[in-house]
Amino acid sequence: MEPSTIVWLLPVPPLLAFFLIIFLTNRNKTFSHLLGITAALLSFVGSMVIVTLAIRSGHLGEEPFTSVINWFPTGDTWFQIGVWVDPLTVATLFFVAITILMIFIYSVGYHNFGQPKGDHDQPGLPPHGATLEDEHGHKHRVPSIEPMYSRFFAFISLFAFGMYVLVVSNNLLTLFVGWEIMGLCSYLLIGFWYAKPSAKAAAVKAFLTTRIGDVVMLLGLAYLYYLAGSLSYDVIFSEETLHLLTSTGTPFVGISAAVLIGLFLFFGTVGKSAQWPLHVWLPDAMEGPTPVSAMIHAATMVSAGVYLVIRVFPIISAGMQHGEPTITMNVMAFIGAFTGLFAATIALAQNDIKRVLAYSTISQLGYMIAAIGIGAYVAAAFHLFTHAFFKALLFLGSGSVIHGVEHGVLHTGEDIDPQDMFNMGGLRKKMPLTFWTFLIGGFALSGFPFITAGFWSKDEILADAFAHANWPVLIVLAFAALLTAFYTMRQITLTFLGKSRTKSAEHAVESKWTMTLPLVLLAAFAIIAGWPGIPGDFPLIGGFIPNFVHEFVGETLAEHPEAITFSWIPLLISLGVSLGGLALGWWVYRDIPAGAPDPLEKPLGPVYKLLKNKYYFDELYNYIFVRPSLWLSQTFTYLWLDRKLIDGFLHFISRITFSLGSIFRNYIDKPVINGFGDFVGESVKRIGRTGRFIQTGRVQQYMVMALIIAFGTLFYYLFILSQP
Amino acid sequence: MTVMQVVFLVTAVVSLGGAVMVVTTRNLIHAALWLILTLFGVAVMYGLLSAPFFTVIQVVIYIGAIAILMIFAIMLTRRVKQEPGSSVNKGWWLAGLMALVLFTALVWMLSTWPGFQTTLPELPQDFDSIKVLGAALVSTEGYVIPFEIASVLLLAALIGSVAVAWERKS
Amino acid sequence: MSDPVNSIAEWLRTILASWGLSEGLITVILAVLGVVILATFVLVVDILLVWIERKMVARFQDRFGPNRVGPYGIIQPIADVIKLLIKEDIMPMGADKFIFNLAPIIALATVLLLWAVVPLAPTVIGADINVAVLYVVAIGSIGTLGIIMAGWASNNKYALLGAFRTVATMIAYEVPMIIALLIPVLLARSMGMQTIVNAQSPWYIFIVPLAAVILFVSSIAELGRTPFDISEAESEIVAGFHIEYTGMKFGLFYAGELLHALTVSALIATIFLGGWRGPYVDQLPLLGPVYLFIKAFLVYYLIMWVRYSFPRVRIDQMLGFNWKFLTPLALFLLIVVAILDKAMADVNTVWYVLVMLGANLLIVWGTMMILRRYARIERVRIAEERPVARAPESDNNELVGQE
Amino acid sequence: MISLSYFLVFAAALFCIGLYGVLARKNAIAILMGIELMLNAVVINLIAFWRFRSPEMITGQAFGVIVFAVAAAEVAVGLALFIAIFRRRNTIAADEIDLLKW
Repeated sequence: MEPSTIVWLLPVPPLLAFFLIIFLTNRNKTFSHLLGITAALLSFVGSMVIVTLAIRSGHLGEEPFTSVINWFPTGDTWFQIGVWVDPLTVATLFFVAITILMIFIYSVGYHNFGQPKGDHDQPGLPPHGATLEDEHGHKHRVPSIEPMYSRFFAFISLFAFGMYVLVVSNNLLTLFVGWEIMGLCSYLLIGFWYAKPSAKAAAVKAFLTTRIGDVVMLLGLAYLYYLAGSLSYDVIFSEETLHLLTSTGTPFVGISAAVLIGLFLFFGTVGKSAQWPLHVWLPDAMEGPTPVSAMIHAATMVSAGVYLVIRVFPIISAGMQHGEPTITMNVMAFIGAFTGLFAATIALAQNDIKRVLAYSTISQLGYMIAAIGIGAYVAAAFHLFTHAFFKALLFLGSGSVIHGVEHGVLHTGEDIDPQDMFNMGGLRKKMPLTFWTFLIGGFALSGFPFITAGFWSKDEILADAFAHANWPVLIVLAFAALLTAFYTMRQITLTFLGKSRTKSAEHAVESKWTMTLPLVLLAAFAIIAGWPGIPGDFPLIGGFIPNFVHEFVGETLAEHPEAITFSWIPLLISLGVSLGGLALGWWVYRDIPAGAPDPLEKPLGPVYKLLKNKYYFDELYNYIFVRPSLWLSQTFTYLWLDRKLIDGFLHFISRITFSLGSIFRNYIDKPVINGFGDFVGESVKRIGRTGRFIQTGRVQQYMVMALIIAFGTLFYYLFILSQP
Repeated sequence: MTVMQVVFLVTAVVSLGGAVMVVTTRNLIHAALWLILTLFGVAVMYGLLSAPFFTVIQVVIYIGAIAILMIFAIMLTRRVKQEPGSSVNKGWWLAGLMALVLFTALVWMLSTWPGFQTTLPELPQDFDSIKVLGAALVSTEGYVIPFEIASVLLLAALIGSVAVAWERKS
Repeated sequence: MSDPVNSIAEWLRTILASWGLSEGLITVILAVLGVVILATFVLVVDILLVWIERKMVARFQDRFGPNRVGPYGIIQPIADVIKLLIKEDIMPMGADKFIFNLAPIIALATVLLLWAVVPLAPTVIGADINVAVLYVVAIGSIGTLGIIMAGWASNNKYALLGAFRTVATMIAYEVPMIIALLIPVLLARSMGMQTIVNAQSPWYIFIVPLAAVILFVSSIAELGRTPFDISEAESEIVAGFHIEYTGMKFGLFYAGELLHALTVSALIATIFLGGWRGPYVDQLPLLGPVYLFIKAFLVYYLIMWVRYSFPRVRIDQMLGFNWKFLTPLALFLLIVVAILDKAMADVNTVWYVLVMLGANLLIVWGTMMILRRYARIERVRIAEERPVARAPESDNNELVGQE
Repeated sequence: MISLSYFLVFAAALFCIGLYGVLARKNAIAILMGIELMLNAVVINLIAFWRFRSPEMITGQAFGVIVFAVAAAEVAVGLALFIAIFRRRNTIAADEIDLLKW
């Protein structure tokens, strides 16, 4: 089989699984999850085959696996779609396939497969637990199975389909299709527990916010198609097209088409990857089930945004001369770095275990965007790669924690929020596997030196910033990294270390193997995923493994980026910020008694309140956008324009029409037309009443009559008509 | 008068007499037995027309199956041995008139047809009508489609009659 | 002397011709003569059959059987006939006289008519028509008519019930019988009896034994003999359709039944056992009838064996057996044989026979497996607890479901 | 010598007798018998035309076979219907089965 054939087949199993679950197996939970996992496994195996083939092919950058078919005619040419596997795709495919499979397996445990049905669970609400009675008559409450279990697997299958389409497509249009499918799925999944008002609102918010980015991105696509005549990668990234784009002017002074398109596409990323100012939807999206959070916020959807900007890097960097960043890149560097710091500060003051992770995701994505903004293309891809593993790990780990605490809540009957870190503590002993994997993930996120993958990728970004002498970015990112390490340690300390602060935390239990197995596997990846990216000239350990990421992913670009030379300064910075942040985090939060406030609250004062309320961005947006548009629609458009002006006019017309109608009715319709109609009807009725006696219901009489008529007709034709 | 003519005439008289009895006898069982006689006469007619296959299947199907099924049905649907009242309906004279008119018309029209008096042609040498018929019924050049449709019809009738006559236990 | 029957016919033909009779008339006279001779012969054999049957049943039941009249009681049937002839002929009240009298005649006549197509020797056969196999079926259905006439005309509810049962079973068992008959027709590519006999090298029972078994079973059902004699089941409907018949009219039914069994045996012998075929029959055609009757009596013996060994089945079992087992099996066998026959058009005879035989045995084996399964299910079903009828008021639970 | 006219007239007579039976008899089974007579007449015609007009072509016989099949099917369904009607209405007189009227 040709590699490209396999690539074509990659998105198919999840799609099939989606339809099969929806149409056939939705009543049977076992079949549904088997279908979903089988599909994910098939795609996973296919992806690994592709990855192996790609690595062995040696010069994938020049000759990607590609295959093209005609889709729809555009004038006298065809719009072509196809698949495209180059090193960037391979790297993305690798982590996407693994994380998706892990999340599928994890969902089985997370949704309590094998547990009894809930006592009063209903679709649209999270399971409330079931009461079991053992042989001694003791009643105890246990977690109950998700009522919409099959639906969940259908949705995440569709989601996986969208992601695979996005990754393997060879043009921006099918990429956009996959992008939008994921948008839809994220809406459906965030609002999975649709009976919860908060989940419903979060779903709508996520959908609308990302929509803003998508519309702008579509504008960019349209403009690009208008200029280049195609959206296929090999066309739009060719020398001629890039030259054409840079040389075409736009109505905005001093901005070339390339810059405009780049900004438009980047804005799509801002929406999808939750960058400032469109970051508001992502923390709210935590209302969805945890596997969804992991799927959307770690592995797939938000990385899709970064993937897009890495993919269109040739356009973004078009016109770059002598290493001078373009306008687009400057904008990206600014937004990325700003978001990185901004989100990290918010994360400091959050108590919800998942929200902390959400802000950390925003922050890390900002990192990547900033890296691209300074031209560190490979470093961004590398960080994307490692981040996917450890962030998925962290989310799944947090899900496991929540699950454990929920178990405790069910057991004790306490009325507490199982997601609040201040209600936890001391879980290290209760959930050892979760603790160790979470620790590895957290250290990777903080960039714990040398061991974890996060260190290498983050270090590379800092090193790049240093090499490009981009001091503001370097400083901001370094500070953000410090904060990251701090709040990560805060999270770990609050959750796992110290003593249990509630009874529920005391009764927490380790999750099932379906949940912990993905954790262990992902933890392994959170460590080894960094090794292929160790710089070759790193002291002592550099050079054991060739800097694979740099060689391989860098091939994607026409001109290979220069490998930066090793320098001690960024290394020391990253060592300092990570270890410092971790130490500080542990020191501040090492011993919090139950019910105590956050130790940062007093020293920071009003700033803490600002951070806790996320800089009042939700309120700001509410005030600037939501309320005015509500006013516009409710008061202005509905009451004034619609009810008064348009309706008034219409009522006037209707009154005239009505009187005209009654004239017609009384003087034409009733006497003339109705009279005629009644006459016809009455006549038919009278004839029928007279003639119905012919129908006696006796078959033989009918036959005799038919014969008489037949004979008469025959007689007429033979003897009368045929007479000359 | 050849032997064949004698046989024909005897058979014709017996069959037609039987047929008249079929439509006039009040006792339905007797009518059915007369029907069998008539069908037997028709079988002989097929023999005279050198169609032995039809002779035999006339006996198998009409006498062996149809007539016996009818007797069966008569016995199943009979409450008293003799139904009271007339065995014909009120319009019987009109029906008889129709039959007479039809017969006259048919004979008159046939007699004006030039092929009416066709004499018996010799059958070709070594002509095995069963072989030819069998081959024609299943050959794609012949009548395989009508044949198959007839098979499907029989199957449908089988299922249909079972479904119709099924006594549902309430 | 190679062909005595035809030689005698030729001789008579010349004598009659010398009397100045026309050609057609001679043919008719000779045919009538042949019919009379054959019918007389088989009717005499029929009388003998009474003795054979009674002797046999006695042996099966560990008795002596008739042994008073003549040596080994061989004159006993004659005595029986005389008794029947001098018995009072009773006409039941309300009977349909004509039909009542016609029925036994039809019952015996149809059996005799069957002999018209049984080939006695290579050159001796009543009528070698090319639809002989269908003819057998047709005449069989007229026999059904005789029974139904008897049952209806007797004006007796037992007789009518017997007739009903007969009709139901006969129409049903005609289906596997025709299908089983189709298989030799398919192999011989003709429905003519002589052609079928001539085509049998080896005998068809060695090629399609299963078809022979199916024909045998359905023939027993058509005959209405035990285990399929529900049309005259004594314990249920006394004597069935001939309950009202007395004297020689009953005798005709009785004779017809016995002779029918022999006739069917002869037909099975003709179709599956090679008919008149045997050693030296080419040199001495008179051996043909001898071989045929030996084979026919062999089959007849089998029929008797079955009759006196098996208990009677219920009517629903009998019809179920036919529709759910025999007919599908026969159809399946027909399809298999047709396909194999077409596939092995150019294979030599030895292989052809071996493959056909193998296929038959395979089907038998498969059928046995299926039957075993079915029987197991059936045993479980019968063994399981069933509701027990009880008096309406009684709420005594101990009565229910006693193990 | 026997000619085609013999058979045609015979068939016509049989057909008309059957027709009378169909039109005049009260009992539904008797009507069915009339239909059988008519069908038989038709088959006689088919066979006679085959024998006299084109003995080398088998068309007449082939259609005869099909008419037989149709007749068998018709009787099976017809009798089943009559039995079903009899169960429900306790009669199979054709002029009493007249619910389908004004």
